[in-house]
Amino acid sequence: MVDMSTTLAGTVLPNPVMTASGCAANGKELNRFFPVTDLGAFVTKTVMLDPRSGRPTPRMAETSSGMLNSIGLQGPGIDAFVEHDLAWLAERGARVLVSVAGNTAEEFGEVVQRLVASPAFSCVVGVEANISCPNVANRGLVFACDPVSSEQVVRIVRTRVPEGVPVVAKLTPDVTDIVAVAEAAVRAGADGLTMINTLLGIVIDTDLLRPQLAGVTGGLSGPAVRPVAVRAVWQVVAAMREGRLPTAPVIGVGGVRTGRDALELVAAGAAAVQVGTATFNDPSAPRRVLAELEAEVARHGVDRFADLVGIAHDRMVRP
Amino acid sequence: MVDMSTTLAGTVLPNPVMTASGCAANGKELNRFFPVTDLGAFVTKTVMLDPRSGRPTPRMAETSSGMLNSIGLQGPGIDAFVEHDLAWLAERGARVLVSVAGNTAEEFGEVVQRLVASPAFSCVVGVEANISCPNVANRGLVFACDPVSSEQVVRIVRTRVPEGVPVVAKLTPDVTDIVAVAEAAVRAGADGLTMINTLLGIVIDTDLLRPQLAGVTGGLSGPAVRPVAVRAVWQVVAAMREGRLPTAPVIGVGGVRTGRDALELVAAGAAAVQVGTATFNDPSAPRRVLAELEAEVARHGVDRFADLVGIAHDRMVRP
Amino acid sequence: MSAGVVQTPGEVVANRRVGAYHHLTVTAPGLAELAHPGQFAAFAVGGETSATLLRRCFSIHRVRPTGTYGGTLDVVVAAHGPGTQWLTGLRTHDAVDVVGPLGRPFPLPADPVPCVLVGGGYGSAPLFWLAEALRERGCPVEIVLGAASEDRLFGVVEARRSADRVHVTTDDGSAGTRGRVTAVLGEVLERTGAAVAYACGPMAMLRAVTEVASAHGAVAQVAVEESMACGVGVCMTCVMPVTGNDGVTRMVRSCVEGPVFRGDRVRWDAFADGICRVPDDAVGAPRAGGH
Amino acid sequence: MSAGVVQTPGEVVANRRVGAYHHLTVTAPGLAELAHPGQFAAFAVGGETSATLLRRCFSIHRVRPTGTYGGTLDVVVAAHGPGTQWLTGLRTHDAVDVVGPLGRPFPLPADPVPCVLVGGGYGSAPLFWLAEALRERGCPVEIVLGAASEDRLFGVVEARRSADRVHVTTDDGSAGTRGRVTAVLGEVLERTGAAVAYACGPMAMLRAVTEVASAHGAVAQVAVEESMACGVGVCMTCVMPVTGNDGVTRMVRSCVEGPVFRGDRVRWDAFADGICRVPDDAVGAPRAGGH
Ligand SMILES: Cc1cc2nc3c(=O)[nH]c(=O)nc-3n(C[C@H](O)[C@H](O)[C@H](O)COP(=O)(O)OP(=O)(O)OC[C@H]3O[C@@H](n4cnc5c(N)ncnc54)[C@H](O)[C@@H]3O)c2cc1C
Ligand SMILES: Cc1cc2nc3c(=O)[nH]c(=O)nc-3n(C[C@H](O)[C@H](O)[C@H](O)COP(=O)(O)OP(=O)(O)OC[C@H]3O[C@@H](n4cnc5c(N)ncnc54)[C@H](O)[C@@H]3O)c2cc1C
Ligand SMILES: Cc1cc2nc3c(=O)[nH]c(=O)nc-3n(C[C@H](O)[C@H](O)[C@H](O)COP(=O)(O)O)c2cc1C
Ligand SMILES: Cc1cc2nc3c(=O)[nH]c(=O)nc-3n(C[C@H](O)[C@H](O)[C@H](O)COP(=O)(O)O)c2cc1C
Ligand code: FES
Ligand code: FES
Repeated sequence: MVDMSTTLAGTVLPNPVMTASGCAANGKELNRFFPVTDLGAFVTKTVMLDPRSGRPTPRMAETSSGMLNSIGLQGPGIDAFVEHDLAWLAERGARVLVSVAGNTAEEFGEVVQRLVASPAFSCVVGVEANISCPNVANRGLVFACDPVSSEQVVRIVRTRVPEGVPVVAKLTPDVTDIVAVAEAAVRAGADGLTMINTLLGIVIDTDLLRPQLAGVTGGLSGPAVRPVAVRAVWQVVAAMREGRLPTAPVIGVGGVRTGRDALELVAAGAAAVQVGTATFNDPSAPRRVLAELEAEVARHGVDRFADLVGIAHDRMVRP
Repeated sequence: MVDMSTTLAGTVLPNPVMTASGCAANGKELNRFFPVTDLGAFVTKTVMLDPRSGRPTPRMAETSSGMLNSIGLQGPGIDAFVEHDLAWLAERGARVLVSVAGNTAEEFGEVVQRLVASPAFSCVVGVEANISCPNVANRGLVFACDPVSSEQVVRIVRTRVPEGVPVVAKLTPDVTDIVAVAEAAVRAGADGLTMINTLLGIVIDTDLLRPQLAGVTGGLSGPAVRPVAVRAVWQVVAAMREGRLPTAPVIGVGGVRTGRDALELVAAGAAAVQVGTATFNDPSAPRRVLAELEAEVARHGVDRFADLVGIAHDRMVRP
Repeated sequence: MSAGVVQTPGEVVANRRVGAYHHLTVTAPGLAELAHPGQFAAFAVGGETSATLLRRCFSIHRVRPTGTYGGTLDVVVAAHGPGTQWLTGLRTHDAVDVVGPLGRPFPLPADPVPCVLVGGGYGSAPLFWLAEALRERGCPVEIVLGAASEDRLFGVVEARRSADRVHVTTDDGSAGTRGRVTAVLGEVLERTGAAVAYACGPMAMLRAVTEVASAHGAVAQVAVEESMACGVGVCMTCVMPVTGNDGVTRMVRSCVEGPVFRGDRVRWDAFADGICRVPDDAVGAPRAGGH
Repeated sequence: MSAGVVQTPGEVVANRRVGAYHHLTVTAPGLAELAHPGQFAAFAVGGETSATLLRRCFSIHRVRPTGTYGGTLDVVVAAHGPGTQWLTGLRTHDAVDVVGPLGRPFPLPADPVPCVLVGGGYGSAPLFWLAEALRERGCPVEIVLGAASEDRLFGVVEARRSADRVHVTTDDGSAGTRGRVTAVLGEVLERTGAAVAYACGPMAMLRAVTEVASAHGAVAQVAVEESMACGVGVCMTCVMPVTGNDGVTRMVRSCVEGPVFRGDRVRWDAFADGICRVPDDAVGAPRAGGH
């Protein structure tokens, strides 16, 4: 028997596989395919302060081994979320990583405050600050594109979340230097980092000769982006190992479809892994990836999943 | 009959399809599959001052709908290049876009100087400055990751290339703001821009639990990255249309496998298109894409290829 | 949400060309028992090395809960892009993963009221099964089938078996009345005194059917076809503006709250130029100056 | 570079299991006429919706320039990753695009000197054809076939037909002599007085064959198997350090300058830990302090 447990900034999870925010709704739908409590944690769709209708449609375009989405953070708002969605997850006994966002740093704080105040907060094993969303106060520039904005958000969120409950910052790969943003987040108090959010992309409808998405740009996800996710995790973990920034656990996400894909992120340094777009291909994907990852760990002859975290840094052949 | 000609900063090419640097060697190999003179231009493998052995192997990893490469700019050096490769292309009557690079801005200038001095220079329809390579003088940071370094290189190259021969700068998508880099290049005298070079990625070998490439990181290319290429072209062309930077022709590259893929880049604003990784799947790909693109132009009922360049900006539905 | 759904590694039992379409029969043990007319199934496409990650959704044409293959599912597929081309190219014994049944079925009337069923192109696929269910409840059923041309009509013969009367229209007049389904629908609703008009087909047709039905005092129940990435309710790509019982418009997921909606609840005014905008009065709509 | 090559939409004529391998025959009109032993062919894999973009390369086992199918090509495939799994799963009449012949063939001796051919695993695939070509020139030929176990030997029967004598080794002793090919090679070279040892198989074997051959005064001609993205010379992924006639080591493309190299020209010292480094004395090698 392999010990699949993993520790995220003090919080022990029975296993390292999670859903990815926005790719699993808030649990009820996937629970028809497998018990969502089987997962290390369930990551909720990013919730904001007020209800949001999201963007016009078409909101998606299929791409080679991936897709573009432009949902526009549609959601019920934090109050309805805690009352209905979080309560449902809590009832079932799920471990929940709640993804939050705001149009401004202050709004992030407000969302977190209401979350923490909710009766269902007990099921929350962490808060994921989705800083890969536009900052209205800064010409709509994505928070995570700028170390200073990233720092501001993380600081507020960290202040409002009770100690002992980890705060992780979710980064975008669309930056020149992801280590700099990671550093800003960690120095501002992030207990961990989730990498990566989607890459900005466009698909042109070659019949209509115009962008396929009503919102023009969308986020690219799926196996197509996996090498970028592995690289982001690798770079940040390498910098931590070299002492260039404080050590913090990394949650890997991007293009995971199989247990081997998950293992790539793990070997690059991820202590946990999220399964996103693959769920659209296979609604059982998060559960299946967990089983496959467990088999991979066993195949490599180690007893504990934790022994494989970051192992590629040690095994790398230095030229 | 469709008029497929395109104009790049004054230079008229019979059609807009090119090879992509590093994906077609220097012509002899592909000429076994189709006459390389059929193409609008032949883009050569990036050449540097001295001969270079490139990186250790493995140098490649297949990824979902793409691949990673870490060739390390292996090549014969500019002198052998002009004597053998460029001469061969000139003899055949190919129109050649020569891709150059240097370890420093000054080295770019030296390479260009020797190129211009060569007897085969007559076949050169443009110089592509591959600024998506490491700048030894700046801690190995890729030139195109920094507007200032980009400007320096383009300025030197532009000075040394005779007037009337366009200089295009090839940009990396691995930046927070590609429009800023594009602007720096154009203001420094670039007559055009090629977008995109590869995205930085890593693949882990899940048997050996270490990076699959000997050089650890590699460049991600192929259909997987096409939405990122289309987005980069769109953003820069949109900024030009809004007058935020001077107008200059854009050459689109990234994930083109079919005429429809090429049309995506064209509709987003590319006046020419390069075919890279798809050539590994189908050595006739550049020629086939030309035929398919021609059929697409005809299908859309326009007489001139040029009428489709950037059309998606006009057809876009504004919400 | 509690409705049963299965994910099953199906096997192709038959793939027959029918006019412009392919009629696929695949094994789907467990699925047949759960399905109702109007629901759909989502097929994975392209096999293990596929670059096409998203499932393709198809109305359930028929189910057979038992038999030689222990439960099968029929769908009618129009070859269009890479996914449907792959599906229509399948051969007997090929494997294809299926998830279903998905979405809400056509609601059946409590009383034996007359019903009119309208199908556009392959949109007729789920109607014959629906017609049988309605007739079992004693509802008189007439069917209107429309398409661009004769080869794009699906199931005229089957329609005659499962309905009291069948009307055919084609845009080019190659079969039946020349014109759209609405060319005959008003007369049929009028004559039958139909209480419900069920429709499945292109959005423009559903909108027109809704208008004609409303004008004749019938309720329209329309099965919509929005672009779907997951089909199971987790991605939010398939939303459209629909007004609830409370009179409030929300962007709802057509894969779980649909695909069947009451026609008069759909905010047709939001659809134009191939785009569906968020109505200003929808819950959470962007306010002036951004969200 | 002037050597002929074709790209042809092949069709599977046969796919037979042979021990641990699959023996594939595909139509390849035009290719057969151009091919020589030691060359290889590159197969596209996964069909139109494939996420596996790169071709897979295989030694040409045999060609038949004419016949019912107007030219066919045989390869022997070990199912390994997604591409070879797809290929070994092909059925008769399935389509598969082929490019070939690629690379340089085994050079044949001008005189009728004795030759020894060494194949490791599926590496024996190109040898029988080579043996026949050698015997046509009057060269006495012996073949050594080695593999991990009996099921991974390929072509023992065929070897007996095409060579004067055949030696078999397996690591586990399940067939022939227990051990590596080098366990018998020295004796064979000695006895036959072979001038050339041709070899195809894993890199470690090629290195060992080169050493044994050198020790016995024979020239080794080895067909290497480097990871290849294009197979046609345009990507520079398949390079390895080889010393030229001028004594200078260069990183050369094994797809166009190989796959057959003189064993004593290959810089085996650069290969370790599954990585091939650039020797310091290679042309353009990184200087201390970076390039
Ligand atoms: C509830 C429902 C029932 C349907 N029933 C049928 C049916 O019975 N017969 C039939 O032929 N078609 C039906 N469709 C449409 C069918 O799903 C699409 O034609 C098909 O998905 C297109 O796939 P493609 O590979 O050909 O095209 P692509 O353009 O390559 O598809 C790319 C992506 O867009 C999605 N997509 C594209 N068009 C549509 C569309 N019209 N609806 C939903 N998703 C789309 C695909 O699922 C895929 O994810 C139905 C769609 C829905 C939503
Ligand atoms: C000249 C030559 C001759 C060969 N002859 C044979 C043969 O006769 N029979 C046989 O079974 N195999 C042969 N191989 C090896 C065969 O090409 C690989 O096993 C195959 O490409 C692996 O594909 P995959 O999908 O199973 O693995 P994957 O690991 O998925 O392949 C991923 C990518 O790496 C490349 N790759 C992986 N392994 C190799 C390898 N060993 N050599 C070259 N490229 C590789 C693939 O081409 C592909 O681009 C030969 C290789 C070369 C270069
Ligand atoms: C349809 C869709 C919606 C998403 N919504 C969110 C979201 O609300 N918040 C967030 O942090 N990430 C969101 N993401 C990004 C994913 O969580 C994930 O970071 C990304 O898709 C890469 O992982 P994948 O390749 O496994 O999908 C969304 C992705 C998709 C495809
Ligand atoms: C094997 C390989 C080698 C490459 N070498 C170069 C190079 O020398 N110079 C350069 O500017 N780009 C190089 N590129 C990048 C391509 O020119 C192109 O920008 C990129 O691959 C995206 O296009 P694609 O998806 O069509 O391949 C290389 C790409 C590959 C795959
Ligand atoms: S298709 Fe994913 S939520 Fe409806
Ligand atoms: S495999 Fe591309 S150059 Fe040899």
